[in-house]
Parts: sequence; C-alpha cells; structure tokens
Amino acid sequence: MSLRLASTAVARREFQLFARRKSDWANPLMFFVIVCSLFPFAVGSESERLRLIGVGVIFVGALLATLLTLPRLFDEDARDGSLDLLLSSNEPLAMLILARVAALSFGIGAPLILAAPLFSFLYALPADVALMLALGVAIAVPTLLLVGAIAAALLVSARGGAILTAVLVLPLTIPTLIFGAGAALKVLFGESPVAELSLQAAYLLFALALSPLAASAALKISTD
Amino acid sequence: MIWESWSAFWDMGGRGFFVWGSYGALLIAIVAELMALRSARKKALESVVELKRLP
Amino acid sequence: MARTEQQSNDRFQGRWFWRYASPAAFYPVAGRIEKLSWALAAILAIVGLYIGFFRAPTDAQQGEVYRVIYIHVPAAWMAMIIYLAMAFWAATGLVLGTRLSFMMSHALAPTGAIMAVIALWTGALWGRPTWGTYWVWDARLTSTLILFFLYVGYIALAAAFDDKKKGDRASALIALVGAVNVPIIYFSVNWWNTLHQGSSVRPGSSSMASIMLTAMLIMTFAFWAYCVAAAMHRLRTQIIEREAETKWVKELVK
Amino acid sequence: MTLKQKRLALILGGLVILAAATALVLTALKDNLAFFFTPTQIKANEAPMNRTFRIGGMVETGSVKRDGVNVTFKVTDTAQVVSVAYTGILPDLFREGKGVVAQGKLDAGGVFRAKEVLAKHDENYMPPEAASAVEQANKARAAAEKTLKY
Repeated sequence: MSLRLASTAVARREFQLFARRKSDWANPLMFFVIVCSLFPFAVGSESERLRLIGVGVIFVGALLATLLTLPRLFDEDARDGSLDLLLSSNEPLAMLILARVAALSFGIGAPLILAAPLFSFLYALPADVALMLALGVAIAVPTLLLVGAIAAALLVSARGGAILTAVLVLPLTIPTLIFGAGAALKVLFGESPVAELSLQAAYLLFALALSPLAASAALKISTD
Repeated sequence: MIWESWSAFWDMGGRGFFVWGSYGALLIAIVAELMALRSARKKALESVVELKRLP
Repeated sequence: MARTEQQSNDRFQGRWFWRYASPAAFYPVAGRIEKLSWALAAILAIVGLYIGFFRAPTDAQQGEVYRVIYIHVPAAWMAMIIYLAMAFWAATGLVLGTRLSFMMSHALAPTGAIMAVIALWTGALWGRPTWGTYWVWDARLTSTLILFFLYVGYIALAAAFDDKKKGDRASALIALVGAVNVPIIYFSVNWWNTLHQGSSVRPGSSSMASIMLTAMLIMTFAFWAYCVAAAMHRLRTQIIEREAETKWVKELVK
Repeated sequence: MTLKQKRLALILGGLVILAAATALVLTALKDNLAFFFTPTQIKANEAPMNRTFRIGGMVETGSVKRDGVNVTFKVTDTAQVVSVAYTGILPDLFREGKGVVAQGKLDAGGVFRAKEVLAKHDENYMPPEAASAVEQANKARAAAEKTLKY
C-alpha cells in the first residue's frame, strides 16, 4: 500500500464516522454554543461591554470545545483494537496521525468556524472582526488538535485522562490564543492584524512539522 | 548595624508584612519540602524492610 | 525501540560516566553530593542573609521592601534552570535509555515547582507596595505561572502510570515538548503584554549597588545548593524504591 | 516508495514547513520592527500616519499640563520635541524629566494621541527604548557640533 493510500484511507474512515455519528461534531458545537450564550447573562447585555469581551469569549469557547474532543483521537481505537492495527501497519505513524488530525479538524472545525461569526454578531462585533475571528478559529482548531494529539497519545492508557490532557495542553495553547484573539482585537481597533495572523500561522506550521513526530513517539510509549 | 533597633528591623520601614510574608512563605515551603522528603524516604525504607521480611 | 540498560552498558563499556549511570553506583555519590550541598546551602544562606539584611543599605527607590529580591530573583532563576535541567535529563533518558536519567528528572520536578510558587508568591508581595498591585499580567509573571503549569503537568503525568517505565518515558516526552515550547510561550506572552497591558511600570532592575548584588549572588548560590541537595535526596529515595528488590538495597537496610 | 524513502520525504516535508514557519515569523517581526520611533524620527516624517506606534524619550520638564483626565506633555530626545495628548490616569511614577514610552497615533496636527503611557521611575534606568533614543540624539548632536567646529 502506498503512503498516500494508507493516510487517505484513515481520513476517509474518519469522515464516514462523522457522517454516521452526529454527536462527534455536534457535541463540540453544542458546548461552544452554550459557553457563548451564557456569558452575556453573567456580564450584562450592554453592547459596549459585550464587544470588549466578545473576541475572548468566542476564542476560548472554540478552544475548549476542541479540547473536549481530544480523547476521541485515540481512545476508541485503543478500545476496539484498531489502534494496534495502525501501529503494526507498515506506514510512518506520523503520517497516519496527521491524516486523522486533518479529518478531525474539518469535522469539528467547520461547524465552529461557521458558528464563530454568528456569535460575533450577538456580541455586537462588526463584520470584519467576525471574519477575522472565523479565520483565527480556523487556524486555532488544527493547531490545538496537533499539540493535543501528543497529550492524547500519551494518555491512551493512563488514569484520569481527560483533566490531565487539559493540564498538559493548556500551556501549549497559549501562543495560538494570544495571536488569534490578538488579530481579531487588532481589527476591532482598526489596526492591521497581519503580524498576529502570520505568527499564529507560524505556530500552526511549527506544530504541523513537529507534533506528528512527538505524537507518534508518544503513542509508541503508551502502547508499549 | 544599619538598624536603629530590633523593632525597626522587624518593621522594615513599614513594609514588614511584605518582606516577612515573603521570607515566611519561603520558610514554610522549605520546611514542607523537607518533611515531604523525609516521609518519602521513611516510606521507601519501610517497604524495603517489608520486602526483607518476606522469604 | 528502547535499548535496555544492560545493552547500553555493554556498548559504552569503559567510559567513566557509564559506571555512574547505574543507580547502585551513583547512590553513595549522590549521598556525598547531598551532604556537601546541605552544608553549602546553610552557610551561604546565613552569609547572604547577613549581608542582605545587615550590611546592604536601603534602596533609594523602593525602600526596605526591595530585600525581597534576595529570595525572589534566585527562586525565579531556579524555576527556569531546573526546568532546563529536567528536560536535559529527560532527553538523556530517552536517547540513552538510562534509568538514572529519568529518576533525576523526577527528582528535580517538585523542587522546580516549589521554586516557581515561591517566585510567584514573593513577586506578588513585592509588587503590592512597588507597583500598587499583587498581580499584573506582566510578561515575566505570566511566563512563570505557565512554567508552574508545565511542572504540574509533568508531575501529574509521571504519576498517572502504574507502569513506572511507561511513566518515565511519557513524562520525559512531555518535558521535552514543554522545553521546545517555553521560548515560544515566552515570546508570545511578551508580545501580548506589550500590546494589551494598560499603564503600568514594568519590573526591571536598575544598576544595582554592588553590595546588594553580592548578597543576591550569594543567595543565588545558596538556592542552587539547596535545590541540588533536595534533588539528590529525592533521587536516593527513588533509587531505594525502585531497587528495593536488589541485594544491595536490602543490605543497606539493617 | 520504500519505507526509507517515505521517511525521507516526511523529514524533507517537515523541514520545508519549518522553513515556512520561520519565514512567517520574520515577516511578522519586520512588520513591527519599526514599532518604536524617536521624536527626531517623527520630525523627519519617518513615522507612519494612521497607524499605531510607540514613541520614546524623556518627559520635558515643565511641559505637563493637566485638565481633569486630559493630559498633555512633551516628549524629547534632547534634539527634538513632540507634543503628546493623553486621556486617562497616568502611572504613579510618571514624572517630568524621566523616561517615558507612549503608544498611540499621530494626528494631522502633529500631536501624538497616546492610548497608553508607560513610565519608569528610576533615576539611572529608563526603558531600554527611551535610553537608546536619548543616546542616539546625543550622538546626533555631538556629530552636529563636530561639523560646526570644522
């Protein structure tokens, strides 16, 4: 089997799963909707105030929603045995992990990217900020899944996985959070977001290059 | 001696709370760590003794 | 593929450092280092505090409260240095497969976390009179907080595995991932801070009078010695725990 | 492709991606490299209009005028002077004759509208930016004096 076939097979299986089980992409979306709807009740409904916190709330909501799906990366496969199949396959593990993360990014990311601009209108943000937020979330979701894959791979067989995954991933999400939200804030203040945007993209590329390697090493360690 | 009296020393120019709060926290942390080190060592040695008692 | 220690020992036989890569051989060495370090830490701390409190004058700008830096700055340095040392031993363990390296990482982590807490706590107490607030989202404070989270993650991960070997390698990997990310996080936080933080004065030491600097350097060495001693103690405990089945440990316990 | 070739392709791909990441960081840094301007540069029209940037120097003695929360003061690098207008509470340690860094935009009248003012209290210490601004201005003045002499 060629390299391409193996990873596309992984990706295709992932998409079939998404089509069959709505909860896979609907749950993170629901979580995101709940977080974003709750905040105005806590801080008040003046549009000036909402505008100031809106970018942050939407961004953090998207990050947490993505974090919620991390256990899905490897846990089920470990339980039904298909993980062993992946590990024993003749393919570079990094490539297979990459295929899976890419599929998951689309599956989870697309609903979030569509929902983010909608919520930015509820937070009285102008249209250009809404677009920038969608772009920022589009970069942040795969970044978070990539760095999260390392933690998820390490904790496949460990106790207390969910909360520990969050502790491990939290420090690694800070750059994408700072630059992603920073770009939207820059647009809100009428300034150029180019620098923030390119730094956020750089962090994504950095994660893209290194984290499949780290995640495959992690998977080998935890399933040893 | 740069301090006029011991009470001046403890007062730290009116900032005693902040200075001694910092040093006190350091002291507590060190004592806590030393106690943790000690109890961990004790536990490890006890488990070795336990192992020895078994044939 | 993990090399067993026996194989690596064979491969590198004859090199002096491999003799001490064995826990049994390093145990007495660690004991000697530990004793020496406790003594050094005590002596240096006494000298440093004496100079810092009874020889160094009041700072013209900050008043007496500046004396917090004698512990604040060394603690902040140690929090960073210990993380680097931890990542170094983690990498050594992953590459060479030496058990002692992993134990060294584990021995360093709790002390590093404590140093980060002390740096944050004393920083807050110093900040209140100096800046007018216990906490600002300043770049340095924020990075130290994140460093503390990295320590917590490492410690929690190492404890999450029943299989010690797995825990060793898993936590070593996360230490390395953290070490690669520390400069990026530091850069991001710096960037973020310069853009969003409201009016405030940033911390920064001015040209420091030499006697204050002397006291601070002595205290820094005292912290070094303390951290080495604590790590060595913890290392010895781990060796006892992990080698409990061996003859030499059983002989150790009378 | 053999496994070895695949690995090689992966490594090469990774390196290309890392190079792209570096390039992005460099562009971002270049975009903000001219983040800080001295009064001399501003008078020479080197600073951007319609964009936020930072200005650094010393608060000119006797130039601070307060009107409620509106404050105006002058920032100098000893060679040139720029007027700064700021609305809000100044940091406690903002003093005349001391180093200051302000962030904001230049308006059409050449007045710097600051959104944020950072101060530094120490006699010997200025924010590095302000210190280098004063140093540069001193150099420029020394050079000017030199040319005058000959």
